[in-house]
Amino acid sequence: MLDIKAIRKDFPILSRTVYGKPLVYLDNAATSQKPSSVIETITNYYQNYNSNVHRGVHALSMEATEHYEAAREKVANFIGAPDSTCLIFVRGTTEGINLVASSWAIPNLGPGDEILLSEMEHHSNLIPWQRVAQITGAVLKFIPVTEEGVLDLENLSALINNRTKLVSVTHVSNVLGTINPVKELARKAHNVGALIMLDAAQSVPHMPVNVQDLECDFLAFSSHKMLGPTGIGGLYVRPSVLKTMQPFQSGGEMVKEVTFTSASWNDHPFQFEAGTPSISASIGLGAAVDYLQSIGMDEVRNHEMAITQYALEELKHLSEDFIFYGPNDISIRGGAISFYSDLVHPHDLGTILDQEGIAIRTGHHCAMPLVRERLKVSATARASFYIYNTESEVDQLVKALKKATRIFTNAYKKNI
Amino acid sequence: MLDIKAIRKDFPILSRTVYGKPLVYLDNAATSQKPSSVIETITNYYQNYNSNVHRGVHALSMEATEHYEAAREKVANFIGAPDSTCLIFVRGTTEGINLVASSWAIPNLGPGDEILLSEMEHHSNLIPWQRVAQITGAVLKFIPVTEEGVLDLENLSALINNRTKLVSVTHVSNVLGTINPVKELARKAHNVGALIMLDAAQSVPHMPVNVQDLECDFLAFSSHKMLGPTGIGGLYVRPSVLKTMQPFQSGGEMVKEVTFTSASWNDHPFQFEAGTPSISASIGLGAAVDYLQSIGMDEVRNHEMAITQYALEELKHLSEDFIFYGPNDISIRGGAISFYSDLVHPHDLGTILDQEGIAIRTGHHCAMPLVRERLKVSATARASFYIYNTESEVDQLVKALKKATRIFTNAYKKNI
Amino acid sequence: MDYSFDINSLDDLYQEVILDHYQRPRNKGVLTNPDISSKGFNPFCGDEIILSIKLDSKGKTKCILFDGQGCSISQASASMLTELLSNKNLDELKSISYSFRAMMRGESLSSGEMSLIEGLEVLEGVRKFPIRIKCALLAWAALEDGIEEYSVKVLKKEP
Amino acid sequence: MDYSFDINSLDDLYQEVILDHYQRPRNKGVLTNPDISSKGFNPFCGDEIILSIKLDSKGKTKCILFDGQGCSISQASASMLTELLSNKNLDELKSISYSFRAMMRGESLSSGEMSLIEGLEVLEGVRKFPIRIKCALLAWAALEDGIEEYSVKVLKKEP
Ligand SMILES: Cc1ncc(COP(=O)(O)O)c(C=O)c1O
Ligand SMILES: Cc1ncc(COP(=O)(O)O)c(C=O)c1O
Repeated sequence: MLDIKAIRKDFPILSRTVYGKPLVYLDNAATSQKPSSVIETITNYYQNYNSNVHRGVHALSMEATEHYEAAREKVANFIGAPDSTCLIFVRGTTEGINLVASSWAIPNLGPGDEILLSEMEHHSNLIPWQRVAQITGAVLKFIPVTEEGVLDLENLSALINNRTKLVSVTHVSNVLGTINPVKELARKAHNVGALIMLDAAQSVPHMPVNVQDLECDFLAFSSHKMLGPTGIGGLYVRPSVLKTMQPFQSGGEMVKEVTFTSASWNDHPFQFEAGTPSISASIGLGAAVDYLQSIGMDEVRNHEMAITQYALEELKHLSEDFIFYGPNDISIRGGAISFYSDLVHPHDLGTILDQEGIAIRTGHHCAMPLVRERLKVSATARASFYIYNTESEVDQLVKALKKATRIFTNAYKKNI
Repeated sequence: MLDIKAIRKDFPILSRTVYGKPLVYLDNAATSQKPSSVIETITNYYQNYNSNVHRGVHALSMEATEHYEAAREKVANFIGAPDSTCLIFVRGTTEGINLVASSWAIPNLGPGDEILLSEMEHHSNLIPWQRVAQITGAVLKFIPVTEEGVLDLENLSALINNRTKLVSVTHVSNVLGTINPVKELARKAHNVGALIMLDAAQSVPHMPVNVQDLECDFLAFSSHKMLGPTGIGGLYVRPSVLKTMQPFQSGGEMVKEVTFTSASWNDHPFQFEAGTPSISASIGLGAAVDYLQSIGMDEVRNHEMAITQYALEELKHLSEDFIFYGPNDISIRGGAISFYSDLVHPHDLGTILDQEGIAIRTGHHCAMPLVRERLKVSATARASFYIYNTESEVDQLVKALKKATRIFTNAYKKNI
Repeated sequence: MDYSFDINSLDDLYQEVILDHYQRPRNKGVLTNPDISSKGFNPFCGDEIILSIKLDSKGKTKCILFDGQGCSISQASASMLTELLSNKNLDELKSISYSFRAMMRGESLSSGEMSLIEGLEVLEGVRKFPIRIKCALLAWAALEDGIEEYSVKVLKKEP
Repeated sequence: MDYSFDINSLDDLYQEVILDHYQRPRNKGVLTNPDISSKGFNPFCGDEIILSIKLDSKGKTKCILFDGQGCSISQASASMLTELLSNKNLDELKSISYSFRAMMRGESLSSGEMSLIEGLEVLEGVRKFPIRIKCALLAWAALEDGIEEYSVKVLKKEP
């Protein structure tokens, strides 16, 4: 069991107030808060050994390079990568997926090839593939989502076929909370010679993830959702695939020998990291990994299962206007709960909860096709949990939602 | 006159020691140090209002968005942009140039079109154009560098001709220190209907820069070289050009409406900022701009001219083995001094100076073609100055260089 | 803004009139052959307003409908727009829209401007919730776009 | 490492023998028809070593030359390599290279290994300057690459 009280003390922001009320932060799927150890790591970098990396013979540069590469080791180890050379630092999940689209997919795909996504993808795992399809002539296919909010695998053998070159799916949905059976998808993909990419933005922060165990070829995630700084994230690429990839951005750091008219590429991962990297953020991400590992990812997952279960039960006590999305089986869902009520639009829910100090997210959650075309609403409200959230915060959420319902119900009564 | 003593107190790292000796940081062209105000701005963000931006109705998200967009305003204003919508946040100069290569050059250039660079470009302003040339069939041309280390403009009217579509040059050389006559180049480029991009990595941090004054179409720079955090930078694009550009990376934030098979683009600058941005770093860059403006960029430039002049004079007292690169006229050079001696290889100079606590850079400075093919050495040593450097630090540099010469001269005498 | 201590009254935001318009929207629907038709969309929250306007022979609004989905503020504002703008010519529509924008920016209005936007004052409370101002303006931005497009395409003049 | 207080002796790095090899390099040049030829390049500092090796009929090194440019450590190490490796077969070259690497990694060597790399001990001082270890290894990495390429291409066997 996590000692939530102790954990909360590690997060300075959790003691702030909003409109005079204690902050209840339930927008963790958008971004997580940061423990003091991460903030101090960044401060320490700037106060004591800030320098450019990889190219200096002086002490500061050596020290910065050591810390930067040590962070890469930590992050690679955290996701079970065979070694740190297959862990590329990127700005976040979005850039990771764009890198795969540019450096692997565009050079490798052609007309008639198929890319299989699911209907529950975040824009970041959809639009890059729309672009790849446009450029290469490849065709996008989608694994449907059932009423219950899980992937419909009934026609999977038709969807993953000899034309399939890439399967790219979210590991955990940021809207529905669904944990997808990605290992099964990986095996099916590999059976037809396709590769598989996982959008792990919502899994790496919240549960044990091991890229070798999952048998995936690409996996991308964002530091800011896992207690780390903004502006950094990781892209894992299976070593045998990495060797075949084209460069991404070009410039300093990613080259070996350069003449006026030609250049040869540096070893990976440096080949994919053009320009001065986000040094402080990478080192900060290393500190976030240390923090998560000191807690243990199994513990993180257990806590989130417990609080999500509790929340699902308590939220049922709301008026019947509320619809909840995603599976009920807690073993296949993460800590994000989306809901909708015709009575109080999500946006209004958001504002009313905000006045109570409660931060939730409302909107399409960058998954417009899912929300509009499958859930058939213009927006949902979403509460999402992390290690520092408590059952009492869930109670406050329920109470505030009841208040919102009251405001609109009273008006409704008057208005008829 | 700058109050250097007061300024130095603002930079915590300057009070550290290296091997027991006070740090003498002369590697500012690689990256600058950060004042407390910048470090505290980042800490304050994480401790008090960390949140994802642009999409939240809760207080933290509104607060983060306000600060993020205020930082964009500050940075846009700092470089004299007409408004903040033409200032795109990028990882740094390298990503800024890659963005222009992908979103403007590749869609617009074709076989026979010419891109004019100079022989003194950093890899970041060379390799993206080599790639553009390869993809589009455009041809790279180079403005030669004279013996003195300035651009040779003699044949400029041949080099900028009707086939020229883009001129992309460094505003200030990171190797030679040369300040290039970019306004003249801009006019010549515009006369033939070409656009001009400035690599301002070494100018924006060190002197007043006004994009409208310089009449440039694109201008890129890095936060980490101008007292700000790593992982962020700016790309200015002239509004009329911005409207014609293709998207860069794709994903969340940069879209308006999305279906499973199509997407429409958001307004600029958001269209070019896919995914969660480097929020803390952007806000930190805003604080760096505040700091520089509180000093005044004219003062910054004056201080650097004075210390560079002093250094050039003092360095002349070294043995005659030393060659110094770049113009002698201080009015056309920034605060970077490259030098070379056959007696003590730059790499050895670097190590010996490091033992004295003095940080300089050695190598090709990511300008291999210039260093190897024009200066005809495998590496140079480079000392580069900023607002916190003093004449006494220059004296220490000279003293340490003399020590290095002694070590190798004594050996030399023994060895013959 | 400092969000730590400011307390805003939800009553200012959710005034009875607004919730009434939200729950019983006036003039909701889509015209088949509108003269002016325009869509407003907020990519950050997904709110959507479709305006369709039929003009009479004198160029005055004969029928204005709105359709769409979204929060109470965006929908109520659209509903109120359709009520206020009936039987007005395009210049009047623009004046009303600009005056409404001015109010939402917090500018002080002349009594003439005030009378133009009579009834819309209830939306002023939205100003205390800066993030929601866009909601209140969504229908009006669509209106302005629609008029501009109509001016360029149909009247063939720059707006 | 903590760079705040460690003081390293430059004397360990710049030993007389090393500076002697730097300033009076042995066996410098390029063979016209080498059996083994290989280039080492450090992209971060620009140091460069070109090795060219001629083998005799028994497969032993008959002539080894190096060329290149760079710091005292990379050039001296290359110069010392050419001296030590004359009249050795490929397996011996590999053993020597591996032993030298082991020493530079700080592993303790057997007396057999020590005797293989006799004379190279002067480079051990480089270990106190971790960033310079790559300089000392540059020629040796080139050697190993060259042997591997020769094995694959000429001897047609996996190394
Ligand atoms: C002239 C010049 N251009 C481009 C760059 C690349 O900047 P960054 O590495 O921050 O992308 C640098 C600095 O390394 C530079 O000095
Ligand atoms: C499932 C999923 N994929 C991708 C992303 C994009 O991550 P980022 O914005 O950090 O690039 C997110 C978060 O916004 C997400 O939840």
